[in-house]
Amino acid sequence: MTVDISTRGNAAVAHLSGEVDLERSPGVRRALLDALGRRMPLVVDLSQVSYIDSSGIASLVEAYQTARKQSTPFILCAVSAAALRVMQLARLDKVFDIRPTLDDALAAV
Amino acid sequence: MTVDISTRGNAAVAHLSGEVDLERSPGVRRALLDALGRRMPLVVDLSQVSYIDSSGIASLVEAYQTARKQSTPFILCAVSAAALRVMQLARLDKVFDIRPTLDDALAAV
Amino acid sequence: MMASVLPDPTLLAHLRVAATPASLRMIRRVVREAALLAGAPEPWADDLMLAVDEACQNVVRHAYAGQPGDLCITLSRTPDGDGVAVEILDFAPTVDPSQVRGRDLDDVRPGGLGVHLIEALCEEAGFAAAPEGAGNLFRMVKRFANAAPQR
Amino acid sequence: MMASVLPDPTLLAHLRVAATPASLRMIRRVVREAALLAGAPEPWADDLMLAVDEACQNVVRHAYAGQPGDLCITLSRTPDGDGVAVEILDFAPTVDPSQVRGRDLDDVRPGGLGVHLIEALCEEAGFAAAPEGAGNLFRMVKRFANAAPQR
Ligand SMILES: Nc1ncnc2c1ncn2[C@@H]1O[C@H](COP(=O)(O)OP(=O)(O)O)[C@@H](O)[C@H]1O
Ligand SMILES: Nc1ncnc2c1ncn2[C@@H]1O[C@H](COP(=O)(O)OP(=O)(O)O)[C@@H](O)[C@H]1O
Repeated sequence: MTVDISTRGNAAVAHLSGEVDLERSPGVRRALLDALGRRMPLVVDLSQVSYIDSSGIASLVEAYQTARKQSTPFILCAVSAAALRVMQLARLDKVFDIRPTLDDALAAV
Repeated sequence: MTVDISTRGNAAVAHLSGEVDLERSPGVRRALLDALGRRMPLVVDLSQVSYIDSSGIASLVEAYQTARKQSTPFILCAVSAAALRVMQLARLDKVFDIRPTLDDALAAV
Repeated sequence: MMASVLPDPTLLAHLRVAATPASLRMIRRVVREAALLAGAPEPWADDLMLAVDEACQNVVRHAYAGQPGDLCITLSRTPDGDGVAVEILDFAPTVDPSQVRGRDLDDVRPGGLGVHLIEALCEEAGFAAAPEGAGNLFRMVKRFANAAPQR
Repeated sequence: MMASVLPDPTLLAHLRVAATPASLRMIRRVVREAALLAGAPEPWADDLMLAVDEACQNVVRHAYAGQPGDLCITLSRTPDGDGVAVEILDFAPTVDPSQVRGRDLDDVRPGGLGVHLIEALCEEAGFAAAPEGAGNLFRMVKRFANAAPQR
């Protein structure tokens, strides 16, 4: 499965894993926007992301903007080295709300 | 490192890992024959072998024959699915002394 | 018995695949292994892999824009052995290079990052003259010596 | 703007690399991804990967016998879509197919297993006419339907 979504307290948690590339990012985008449709805070766990490209990052940016528009908390956590590298190159590491661990993210929503 | 060799009791244990292919099998062959030169029983742990080709199998066959000639026990253990598949296709699963775990192999030397 | 054709000693790999999203996984595997063959450390290989993925997905999404077509990638050692050169060839309609521009990074919105990533990760990147009968040729060079500038 | 060259819809991947032991990793990655692209389950892809690795290392060790040269692999869907066809082309001196034989499996000794593995894992395998200017063309077909015979 592309994205595994679970509920933790009042937040939804999306676990992305493997290679989030042009083939898989439309599924990731859809899953994140669907989760935000429930108007619950959304935490995205990126610990298992071995690769992400600009299309995967674009899905995160779109979810981030949708969350802002509807004032839903949107937090990234446990960002893998591969994912952090791309966010830094795109200067998005200062835009997203990024927490070190899932527990930190859940405490912040 | 290609092959990690350690000593357990009176036996040498060779841990092979990753892809044992035409590029790496000469190093594996050398390490196994060197270990047999010490005339200690040799256990080869294949649990971490993700891939092995006919050249890797040939290194094991050569070590097996060298061990027989000098009457040194030579036991394979914890054979990964990838390695077992190739041994079965080559009908060597009935030739080698294969034990399920490292402890089983050590108990047998 | 025939005479052996002299191989190009700088060639790391030449790959031809359909220009589809599903081909990108294979492309990444080849780029990564080619970089390692050239002696690159893993993080360097990962960076080149990302840059080439971005350039190839632009061919899929923009140059072919959903039309079927092939994509050829040639990876070679640079003549000085100080890096890897990548040529990405397509058979799509000719692209106007002046239209190939990333978005302003401070204007946060989805998309428009591929060109930035390519330029941040490679010392050279741009279109070159495509051979007769082909579409577009995009050329990238990434060198080992100095870390790529973080633009 | 130019006319788009019609791509071959059966092509999964075409790869050209130097015929060296260090190239086999990349070859395996490409074969595995091509099989998965064709819809193969992972164990099937792993089996094809092993068979093609064996055929390619025979090119490196026997056909070129240490001489430098390139190796081209073309992976395609079979016309019926029931498997994957692999063509391995080299530019080495012509090989006598009657000399390409595995050892008796009951005569246990190092080597002589590659041909057995190829034949156990593929429904078809053998030399075909190489194009003018090339050396040898080895062709393999592995089908999805029935498990390969365990010879
Ligand atoms: N290979 C290409 N062929 C045609 N147009 C391209 C190509 N690469 C990039 N472009 C153009 O440059 C723009 C920026 O590309 P990029 O930074 O990769 O972001 P994105 O693809 O997300 O828009 C694209 O929107 C497209 O208009
Ligand atoms: N591509 C090839 N070119 C020339 N000779 C080959 C080729 N493939 C196989 N052979 C011959 O067939 C023999 C058996 O091959 P194989 O079963 O792969 O075992 P091995 O390579 O270990 O000897 C080889 O020893 C070699 O003489």
